[in-house]
Amino acid sequence: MSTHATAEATELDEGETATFGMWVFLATEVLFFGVLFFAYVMTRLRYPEEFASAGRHTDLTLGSINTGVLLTSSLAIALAVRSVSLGAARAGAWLLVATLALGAVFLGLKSLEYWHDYTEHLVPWLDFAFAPPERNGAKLFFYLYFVMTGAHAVHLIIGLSLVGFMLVRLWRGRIDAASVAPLEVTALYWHLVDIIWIFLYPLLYLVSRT
Amino acid sequence: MNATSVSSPPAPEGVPTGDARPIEQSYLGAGSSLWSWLTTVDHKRIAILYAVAITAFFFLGGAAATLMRVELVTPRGDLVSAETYNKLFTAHGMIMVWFFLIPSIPTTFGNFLIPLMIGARDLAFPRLNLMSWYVYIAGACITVAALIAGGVDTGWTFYTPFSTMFSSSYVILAIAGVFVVGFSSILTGLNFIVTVHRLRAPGMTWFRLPLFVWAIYATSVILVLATPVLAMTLVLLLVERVLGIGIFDPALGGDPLLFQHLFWFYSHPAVYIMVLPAMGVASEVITCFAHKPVFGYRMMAYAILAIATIGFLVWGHHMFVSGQSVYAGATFSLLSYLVAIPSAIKVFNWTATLYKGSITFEAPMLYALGFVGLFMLGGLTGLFVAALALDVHLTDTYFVVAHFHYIMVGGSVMAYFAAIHYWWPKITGRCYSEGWARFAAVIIFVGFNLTFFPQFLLGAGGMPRRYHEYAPEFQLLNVLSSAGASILAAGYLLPLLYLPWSLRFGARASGNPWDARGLEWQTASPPPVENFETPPVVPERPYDYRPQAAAAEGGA
Amino acid sequence: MRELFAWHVGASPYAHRVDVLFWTLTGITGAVALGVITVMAVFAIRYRREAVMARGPIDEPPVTGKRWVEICWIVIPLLIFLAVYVWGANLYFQYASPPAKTLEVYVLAKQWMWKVEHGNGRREINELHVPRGQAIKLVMTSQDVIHSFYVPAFRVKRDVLPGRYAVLWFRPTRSGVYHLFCAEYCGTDHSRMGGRILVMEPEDFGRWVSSGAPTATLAAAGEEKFRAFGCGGCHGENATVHAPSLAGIFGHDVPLATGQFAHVDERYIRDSILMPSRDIAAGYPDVMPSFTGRVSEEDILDLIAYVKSLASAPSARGDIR
Amino acid sequence: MKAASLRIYIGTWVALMVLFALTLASSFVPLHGFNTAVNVAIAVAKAALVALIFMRLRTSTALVRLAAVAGLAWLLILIGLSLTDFLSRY
Ligand code: HEA
Ligand code: HEA
Ligand code: HEC
Ligand code: CUA
Ligand SMILES: [Cu+2]
Repeated sequence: MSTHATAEATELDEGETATFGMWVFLATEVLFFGVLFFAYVMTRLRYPEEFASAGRHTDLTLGSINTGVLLTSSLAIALAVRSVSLGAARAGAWLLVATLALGAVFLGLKSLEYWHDYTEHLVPWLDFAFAPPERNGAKLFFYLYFVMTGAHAVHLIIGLSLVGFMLVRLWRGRIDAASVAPLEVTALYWHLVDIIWIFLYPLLYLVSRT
Repeated sequence: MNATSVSSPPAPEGVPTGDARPIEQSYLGAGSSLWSWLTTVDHKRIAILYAVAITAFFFLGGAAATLMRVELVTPRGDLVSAETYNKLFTAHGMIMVWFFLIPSIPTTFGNFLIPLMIGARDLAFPRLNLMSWYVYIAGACITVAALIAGGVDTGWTFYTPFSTMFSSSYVILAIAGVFVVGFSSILTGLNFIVTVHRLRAPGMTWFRLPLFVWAIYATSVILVLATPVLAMTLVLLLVERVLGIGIFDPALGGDPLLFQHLFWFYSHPAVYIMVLPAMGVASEVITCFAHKPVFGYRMMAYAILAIATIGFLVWGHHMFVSGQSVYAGATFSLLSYLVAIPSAIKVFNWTATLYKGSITFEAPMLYALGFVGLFMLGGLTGLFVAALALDVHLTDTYFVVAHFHYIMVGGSVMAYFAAIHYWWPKITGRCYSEGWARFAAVIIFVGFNLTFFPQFLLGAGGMPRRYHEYAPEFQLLNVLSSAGASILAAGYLLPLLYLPWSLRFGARASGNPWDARGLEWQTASPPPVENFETPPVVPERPYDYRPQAAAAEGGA
Repeated sequence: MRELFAWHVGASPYAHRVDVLFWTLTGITGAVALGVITVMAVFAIRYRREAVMARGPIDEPPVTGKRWVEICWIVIPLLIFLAVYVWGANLYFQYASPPAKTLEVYVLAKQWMWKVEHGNGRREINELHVPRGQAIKLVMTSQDVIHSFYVPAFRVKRDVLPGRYAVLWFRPTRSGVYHLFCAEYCGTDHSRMGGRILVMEPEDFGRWVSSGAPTATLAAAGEEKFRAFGCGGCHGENATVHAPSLAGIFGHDVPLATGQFAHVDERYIRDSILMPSRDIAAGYPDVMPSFTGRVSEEDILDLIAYVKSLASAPSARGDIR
Repeated sequence: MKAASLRIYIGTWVALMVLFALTLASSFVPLHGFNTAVNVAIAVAKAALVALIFMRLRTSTALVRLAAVAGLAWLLILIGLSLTDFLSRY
């Protein structure tokens, strides 16, 4: 995003403008996902038991590993921004590579998990495993599970492309300590996607594990 | 324009005035090929791109309305089939709301004027601005394709389970189009917010902003915070429709009221998206032609913010008979009355602005005064439907139809026309025929009232809305309404003739033909590409009008 | 003249109360609108630019209006609004709370007709006969999409949703024939989904409702179905399955296996039939099969009527509140 | 732009991991219906850490903080006011 500011706007101002713009965008993202959390709360209020028993069938191991992976990727990209703004472009590039790798691992594991869900008949619109008394509620749980994780995965893919793009620009020397704003803004987006997962994890994987 | 304003009177001291500059040297001369328009990142040119598209949609939506009104002349459904009628009001509502009225003032006048009014060179993200336009066009094409290919008969509200289980499959496409257009809204709103925060000229403090900027700013906040909710709700609707699983259909274990909550959480704030910019226009126009500072500037600004925020808390007033809990109904009704207070402030302050003014009645002023009166009537009838027990009787009748057309057509569309006439010389550098413009304003006002006032009576008498056929005792009022609609249509067609005519034959406009205040009038008409030759500095409050001086000069 | 106004005279005490509110509000808002428009017109003429007059200096501080004027026109409308709100809310609660003694009628909405079942089994379509002077309570559900039962003459309407029971009540006090409209858009023939409400003198109604040879009362039809679907096999007197007796439970609270209590109303019975495993009665095994897909909405209405008819029977279960 | 020290970043990550372990472990301890509350509280803490340190809200301007809070506040409006219906409907 280029910013033609008023004549006297400085580089620093432009960074601030971009950051503010991204935060406004993140607010819209919060509400975008917010609808899903809202739907989750209201539906769970209606089907507490069904959510509990359906929730036990999500893949806790993969979900937990992925949580660790994503939290670590957030650290990587935060450190990348830090390195670049301190002038260490090379270290920054490697940290971005790490971010990309962790993001890819997340998506890989997520796909594996979807595959397991498929083989265990947890996909509500295909031959669904749960029998009538719980069927309706469990269907809605898995419906929300797929919509929520699916929307999250789409965002992660967008995040990956942005990070990849930043890596290329860093490589070509288009980003340096003085013009770190685009990278910073990308990192903000990445962190938000991470925060969304922080909430998805307990709501989808930790329901009634006692 | 009338004699006084064409040869722009000597401005009071200290008020710099732009000149009439050769059109080739303005932003309009920066390129005339189609390609130069489609790739422009100049906010002024993008505004014109929007204006063209929006005008097309207004007449498309109006054509659907015209067909509906013709059908409703007789109680039997003799012109079109029931199915076609249902598709007509759905197309009418969807087009008018999402493709005309929501983008109308913000994307045209907001785009054109925000940078000019705050003394900036462009919006914060010019390329994003162009992208918003393309996203808007893409969404519009998708929806129009659905409406033409097979039509959608859900009503603009898409209530479940009708939309997910029973309506035709084109609903998928239509919803996808609305989803896409939502992103255009979000990006536009984001751009305005960042621009107003970051790019104000030196000296342009918050309380020196013109009220139009305040209004667009508040509108943008709503766009950014409400639209994502609609977007995700539509996604859920689509998934439910396609996969047959979902949280909205009781047959699947869902709850239809969940959908209604989500829809109105967006759509009630959206009605303020449609009226706040109109209020901003009214404040600019009335001060200019009363030649007086706006009464209670600060209170006007606060009222705008109050409407934008409280407006988010009242959505449940669309659900009083839906099966929502009565306690929730009581809460939402109370909050609806609270949101009416800032609107009341605005109406009274506009009136008070006239006091001891030095008033002239050029076309923009006629439209603006029409706006105030009709908005007030629409708003006051909002108080009827906000009263719980009255709404039980009036909901889903023509009373509601009349309520919102008074605000949206009588209010917002009137203000849109006020804006067109007020800023036309600035945008095009030409003057239109003042006589025709005033004539059209009067025709529209008369036609409008004849169209929609009878609908209040119909609604109070119990005629439900979305009715293709109706009980015979409602016929007389319906005939009156249809007659009014034809006058209204004629009124709307007039500007379509004399405005383009002025582009070729109109007199050249000076930089400040109305002797108005505000940065946009201090640059040339039309403005240069870079807006201001020297970056402006703002030394004073807005609306620095002096009625005594003007009257002494005008009355002499 | 009547045509120019299309007004339907109210036909119930509640309708009259709504009308008083309506006309009061019309008076207030009309006065306000007229006032504002008059003031605007006066200013517009008096302060037109040509008018030669001493306007004096602008007598207000730079960016604020006159404080006291602004406070006045915030506080006064607020008080009016609050009064109107309380008035409207008060009536709304009347609309939402049917009196204790009512004549119950079942209504089933579907695209695009209204099916009505009276307590004694008399059925009608797109018409509703009711006696004058008595409070009528409609228990309504929909078979497909959302509809809305609207009688302008009584100033009441209520959305009828699938999957749950909506209640609407009114007490007609003028006999006559009134419009019934579907007010919630429900598809192609939404505008034809109407009918008539016939308010009859009580004696005439009595005659009407017992004529037309109703086969059996609703409760009797329900009892018949109770046997046909095999409910009696478990819930009957000499059943071998350990299932709760349904006598005397309607309108009371029954204990659930979770330790909570559930209020037995139409919805609870419906859920018990369609989703028996959701709320398990305390002390009973979860063996009742779901009847989803086997019973129609009409069957359920009949079964409910039957269970209701047992409401006054003494309950054998000590744990009911 | 002030960059926080490496220690703070690593420390934050460690804290996140600890919270993550805590939330996972607590889920296996029966807390009489409070499991979800604990989980959500931990999630809020984790999100706050990410927002304050990684996203540097701690050192941001008031304007940026306002934008950050707005989305959340409006989501709470949506959920909160809707609950007046869903919790008192029957
Ligand atoms: C721009 C659009 C717009 C605006 C600004 C408004 C403004 C208001 N609306 Fe309206 N409304 C719609 C568009 C709009 N509405 C639409 C499209 C629908 C139908 C949607 C559908 O179902 O398809 C609708 C429906 C609607 C309903 C639901 C009706 C139903 O379906 O049953 C309600 C109920 O409360 C309502 C109330 C209000 C109120 C209280 C205001 C207030 O904000 C009005 C405030 C203004 C004033 C009050 C006037 C000025 C005040 C004074 C002069 C004060 C002095 C007065 C006194 C002292 C008495 N509206
Ligand atoms: C947002 C803005 C908006 C605007 C501007 C309008 C404008 C008009 N509306 Fe609309 N209306 C809605 C929003 C709007 N409406 C909504 C949201 C609904 C609810 C939909 C639903 O229930 O789902 C509705 C519903 C609605 C109904 C109720 C339908 C029903 O419930 O059965 C009616 C009936 O009279 C109506 C009439 C009109 C008329 C006569 C105009 C006039 O002002 C229109 C004037 C314009 C013209 C007349 C154009 C003139 C041009 C021509 C005639 C030329 C035609 C030429 C060519 C094809 C080249 N509208
Ligand atoms: C196989 C035996 C069986 C059949 C057949 C059966 N029920 Fe039941 N029903 C039960 C049992 C056992 C319970 C208690 C456990 C529970 O709540 O699910 C019960 C509970 C109920 C309840 C809730 C009572 C309470 O106190 O909570 C209702 C109402 C009911 N049944 C109605 C019906 C109707 C109507 C039918 C026929 C359409 C029917 N049942 C058929 C066994 C049966
Ligand atoms: Cu049934 Cu409309
Ligand atoms: Cu509303």
